[in-house]
Amino acid sequence: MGKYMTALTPLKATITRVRTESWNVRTYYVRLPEGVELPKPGQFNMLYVHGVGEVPISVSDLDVESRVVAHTVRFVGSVTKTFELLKEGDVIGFRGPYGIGWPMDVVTGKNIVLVAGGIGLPPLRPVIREVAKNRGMYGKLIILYGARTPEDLMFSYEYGDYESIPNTEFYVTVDRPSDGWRGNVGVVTNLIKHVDVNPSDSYAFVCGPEIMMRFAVQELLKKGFKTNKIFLSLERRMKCGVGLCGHCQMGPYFVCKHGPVFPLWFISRYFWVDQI
Amino acid sequence: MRKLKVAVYKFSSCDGCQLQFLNLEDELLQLSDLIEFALFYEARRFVGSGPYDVAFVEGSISTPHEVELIKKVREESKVLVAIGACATSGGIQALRNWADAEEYKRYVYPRPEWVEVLRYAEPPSKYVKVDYEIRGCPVSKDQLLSFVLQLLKGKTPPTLPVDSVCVECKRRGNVCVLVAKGIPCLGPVTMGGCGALCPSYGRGCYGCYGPMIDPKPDALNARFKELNIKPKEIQLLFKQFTNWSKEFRKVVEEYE
Amino acid sequence: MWVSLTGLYVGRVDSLRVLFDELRRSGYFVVGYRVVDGVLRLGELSSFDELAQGVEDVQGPGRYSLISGSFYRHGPDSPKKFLYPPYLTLFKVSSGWDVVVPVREVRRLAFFGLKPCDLASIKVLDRVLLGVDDYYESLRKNMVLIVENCTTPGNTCFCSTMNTGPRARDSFDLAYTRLGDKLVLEAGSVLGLKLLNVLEVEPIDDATYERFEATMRNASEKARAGFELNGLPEELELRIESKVYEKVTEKCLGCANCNMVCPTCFCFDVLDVPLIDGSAERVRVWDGCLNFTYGQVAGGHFRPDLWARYRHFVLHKFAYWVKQFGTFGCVGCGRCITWCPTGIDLRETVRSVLRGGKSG
Amino acid sequence: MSKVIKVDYLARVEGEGNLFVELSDGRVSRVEVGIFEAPRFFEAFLRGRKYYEVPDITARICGICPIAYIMSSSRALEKILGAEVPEEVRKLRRIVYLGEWIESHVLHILMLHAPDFLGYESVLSMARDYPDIVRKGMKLKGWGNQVISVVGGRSVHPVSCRVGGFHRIIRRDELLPLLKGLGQARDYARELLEWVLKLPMPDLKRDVELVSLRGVGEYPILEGRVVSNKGLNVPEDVFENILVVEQAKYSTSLRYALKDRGHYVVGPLARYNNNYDLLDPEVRGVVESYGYGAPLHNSFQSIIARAAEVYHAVLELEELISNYREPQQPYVEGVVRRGVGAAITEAPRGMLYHRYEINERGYVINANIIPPTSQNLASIEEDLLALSDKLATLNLEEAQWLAEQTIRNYDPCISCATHFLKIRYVTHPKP
Ligand SMILES: Cc1cc2nc3c(=O)[nH]c(=O)nc-3n(C[C@H](O)[C@H](O)[C@H](O)COP(=O)(O)OP(=O)(O)OC[C@H]3O[C@@H](n4cnc5c(N)ncnc54)[C@H](O)[C@@H]3O)c2cc1C
Ligand code: SF4
Ligand code: SF4
Ligand code: SF4
Repeated sequence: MGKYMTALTPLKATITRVRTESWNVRTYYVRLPEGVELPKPGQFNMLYVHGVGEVPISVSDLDVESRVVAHTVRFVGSVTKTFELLKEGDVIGFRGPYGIGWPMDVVTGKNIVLVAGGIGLPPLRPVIREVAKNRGMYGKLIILYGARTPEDLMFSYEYGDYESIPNTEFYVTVDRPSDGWRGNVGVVTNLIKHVDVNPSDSYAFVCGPEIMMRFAVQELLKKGFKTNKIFLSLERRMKCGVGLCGHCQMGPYFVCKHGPVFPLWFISRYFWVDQI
Repeated sequence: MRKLKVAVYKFSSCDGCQLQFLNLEDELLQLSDLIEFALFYEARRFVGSGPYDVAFVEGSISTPHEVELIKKVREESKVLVAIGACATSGGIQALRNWADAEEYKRYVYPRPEWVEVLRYAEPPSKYVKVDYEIRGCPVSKDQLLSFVLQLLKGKTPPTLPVDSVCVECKRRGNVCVLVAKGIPCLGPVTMGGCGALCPSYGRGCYGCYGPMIDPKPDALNARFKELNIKPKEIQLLFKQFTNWSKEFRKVVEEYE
Repeated sequence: MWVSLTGLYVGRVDSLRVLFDELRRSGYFVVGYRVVDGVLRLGELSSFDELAQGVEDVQGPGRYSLISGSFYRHGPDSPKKFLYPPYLTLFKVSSGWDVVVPVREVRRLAFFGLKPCDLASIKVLDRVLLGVDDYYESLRKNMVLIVENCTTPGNTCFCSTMNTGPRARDSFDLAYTRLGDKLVLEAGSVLGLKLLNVLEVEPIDDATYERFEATMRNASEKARAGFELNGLPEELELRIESKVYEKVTEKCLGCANCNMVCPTCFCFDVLDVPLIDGSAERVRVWDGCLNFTYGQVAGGHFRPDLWARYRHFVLHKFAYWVKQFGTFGCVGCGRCITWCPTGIDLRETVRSVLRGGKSG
Repeated sequence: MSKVIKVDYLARVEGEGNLFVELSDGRVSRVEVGIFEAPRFFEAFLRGRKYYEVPDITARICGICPIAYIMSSSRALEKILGAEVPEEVRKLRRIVYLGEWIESHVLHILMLHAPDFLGYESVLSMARDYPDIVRKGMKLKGWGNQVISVVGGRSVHPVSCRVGGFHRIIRRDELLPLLKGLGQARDYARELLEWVLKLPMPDLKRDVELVSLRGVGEYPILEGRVVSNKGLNVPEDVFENILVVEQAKYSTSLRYALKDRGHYVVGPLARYNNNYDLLDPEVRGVVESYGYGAPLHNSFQSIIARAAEVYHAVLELEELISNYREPQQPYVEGVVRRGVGAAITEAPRGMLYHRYEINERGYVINANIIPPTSQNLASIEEDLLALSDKLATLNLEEAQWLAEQTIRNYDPCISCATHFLKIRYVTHPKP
């Protein structure tokens, strides 16, 4: 078997646990097949469902000892909806890890502002974990998270943990509140204005729908963040994950291999162009 | 695994699409282990009562009786799948929509007053919610099978080709009949799925899968004019098995 | 970088037959142009007589026909058809999860009479696929390239602009040029030397060289697109918001024929095929950026408008590709112009965009 | 005392119809084979179409025998254009047509008809007890479909045929691979015939006029004179003139009869009886070894005629495919001119008549299509009348089944029949 076929042929991986996160989101814990390297925060894997299809899913957690990786999947389309049928013990196809993740080495000693919209939180969760684990290595951590409704919020069982990380602020907001919601209402980008950080020694990591990222970036720029201090995780259609199928191109960049995490300056020529 | 309970219904049509189930000679018996044809008049005397997991519906709705029936089918079925050109666009019957229905009755029937039909023959989606469409006149049996197998795997929506016939034509290694022979072809605006049959057999596509996703029939129409194809012939080309689809209708109307 | 091991030699046109037979004798599957149903098709030839002769292709935007003549360029097929097949099963997986990659037959292909633009397209594909696509690589390693230089480029050709023709300069095993009943030859590899050794050739003489030069110069004049490569990626990107794309796509059908005939378009889609016995296959198929689904994602679309998809095609070929692979993605073969059902002319698009102001 | 046999949905027929039989005092007093298939107005919208579109459009009358529609209409139009197709093209037409016979007949024999003889509600349940013959029959049917697909692109509404021949030359190397499956098809066709010959046959003898084409030197498919077991012998062009359309008091359906001769039957039984001598001797040998021969008079025995035709078709295909020569031209053009043309070909279900009138620019101005099922309708009802003694003795369930089976003898294709039949709506069955 040659390299290419190796690259496009999945390895078998067993689901060790399934956790329900919201009405349409679940987390699938998968033991890494042998020989597969440990993913870094911001990287993703290609998960294949037998006879159904393959989708790129970010790593939302990682247990180094047991080599179990979490993938938090929202059921939106034909492949992801079949995830709903998967249970503990089921086999899926696995390829990865792919892409360039969050620049953790660049942000040591700096403040980090995480801006997450909707399903954008899972790819940022490993960053939170990393900061919590090696708290001394980073400055202030600010987490801004927005979802459509309170029912769409993910990982609410661990918000307490986020808040208890020293030197950390955590804000949640929803676009549309439901009965009993006491928190913030409005889009997540509104929160950026109120954040108290010095942009010159801070970095922002943004992940969410492309529209939300545009607004977030505008706010961050207004706030004084420079384009080399804003990092975005992009999302495009993907069929291979290794820069061959072409679908994920954003201008000249293959999101799968040049990204998915990009510094803003690097993509800014294309980022604002309509339907690029 | 519980068998999928399936009903196959026919409305105004030629039977060709439901026949494709029976044309699955190599798979039919295995398939009947996976799904139960609870209602399939063409194949069985036995009729299992609803509700059904999936109803496959062939044909257009062209009589008041059929309107009642399609509503009942909708109520009884969790998933309703329109199969074929008739059930997705009105099909060949819709040709009568362009004319005076009363005159048609008089032409064909000695006792036209006994014939009760609706003014328009239209797809079921005109009357009820249709969950999925499988195109073609007729549907391809491979697509039908693949659709069912995908459903069984829980894949919703099951994937079917939606891009142009041209893509399949080129993948198949055909020479473009429009460019090389000047034969008018609807391939560039027609949804793939057939494997570009017509061009493979040396003729232009007659659009039996109906408009593709985001089609540009106006641009093709303009090209046909440039190539000096007679207006009437352009019209007839768009006015075939999927004449009542919104996008093709627009071109036909231009020449009415 | 020009690579010629021998410089120019002269032989006779009928030695092409000898060359063909020699390739067959050495166990190559010889692929060349033959006339099928009034069109030049690239296919396997079992004898030299099957090779197209006495015809000329007349190409124009959205038009193609064959007439009798003495020189032809190409048809809709390109080497891509062989090296990067339209359908390729990636793997099969049984109901019990055994994943099997099909064994693929690797044939020793000899492309005979390929034109310089198509040679260039292989060089482009090399940049994209060598080192990643092992099937491509194994075919490529076992392949012979006999190139015929273009003495008369066609109406949709613009290889001189793209620097890919009408004379091949490197990466061939053997290149030849027809000059009446004379044949001008040069070898670009050791294998080419061996092949040349089978033919009876002499070093080129003054007169023949003059004729050769004049012919190639004329040919080169004919195959210009009306723009220059220098600074092209930058100039185009600066006009990324040009309205020309919208204007041009009024005629565009979004049928993706251009992608399919382009010898360098490599994008693929993957089909998941479940089978009745519970197993499944994953099949790689050609895809293209003009297809609507290309930029579609669950709950959204990156290029819902056709002009944006067309713009991506143009910019990928002339700007992005350079950044991605260090070469242009277009080789100037003109296929996308000829085989576009409405005859949209890529050259004209590029010229119009360049003519427009930088603010769009 | 009266009893009513009512079948709201006739199953295992192509298209949708219903049946109403009323018995009073042990006699059948009323029989109606109704059709609630919607009217489809083909003849009406054919007007104003270009002549070359007609085969593709009329194919859509019936998904089960599209080739028949394509061939009848093409031939009728070729007469007007003066286009005489060369022998190679005619042979190729025979090839696809025989493919359709196999596909349609095996479908009917195994999936629609045989379950009746053995008391199964469908082939799916029959397959549990008769897995072998069902499997083989499916393969055979599949081979027939493959023949159509190779020539036509697909088996339902093939795309390659046109007025004057085919859109492109079908190459010999495309056809030859069919021979790979031929040995198996031959064995299975023979086994199917033998299996059918062993089926228990309900008794139903009626003296009816059986009308079909008569072949010249070959079993009739594409052309021939119209003949019957009672001495009818006319050319196809005048067939329509000797027909009368009648309307029975108790039924609103149109039915056809022969002028001064009465009701008649078309279909495999008629074809078989009128052309028994033209069947492959091998086929006759098998039939005769089971004590059958010709003529057959029991309409239940139409299943034998069908199986015999299937075996014949496979044998003839072997010869036609092996000896196939590519035509010089895929089709002949003819001259577009004003005129009228009529033609009959033998659809699997029987004679299919088409007549067209076109104007000088090639547009259709009149069309008339007489499909086989409509010609048989009167006879179907008469068969039911003839069975009345038997029906009266059976319980309702059994009577219903027998009555349905009697209808299925004719392999009625209601989709074909509807476009001229009076539509009679019955109250739809409540679930
Ligand atoms: C780098 C990356 C990381 C991602 N991480 C996550 C994650 O952690 N959790 C999560 O729920 N989702 C994630 N997504 C999005 C997820 O991949 C899509 O929701 C998913 O592919 C949709 O597939 P589908 O078959 O359900 O939808 P359909 O719309 O039916 O899509 C059909 C096919 O199109 C492609 N496709 C469609 N939408 C997308 C998309 N948004 N991105 C890429 N390919 C797409 C896929 O190949 C898919 O198989 C990520 C996407 C990318 C690119
Ligand atoms: S090419 Fe067009 S008309 Fe022909 S079968 Fe395909 S979709 Fe139908
Ligand atoms: S873009 Fe057009 S001209 Fe350029 S290589 Fe592709 S097909 Fe040829
Ligand atoms: S992106 Fe478009 S132009 Fe580029 S290789 Fe893919 S299909 Fe071709």
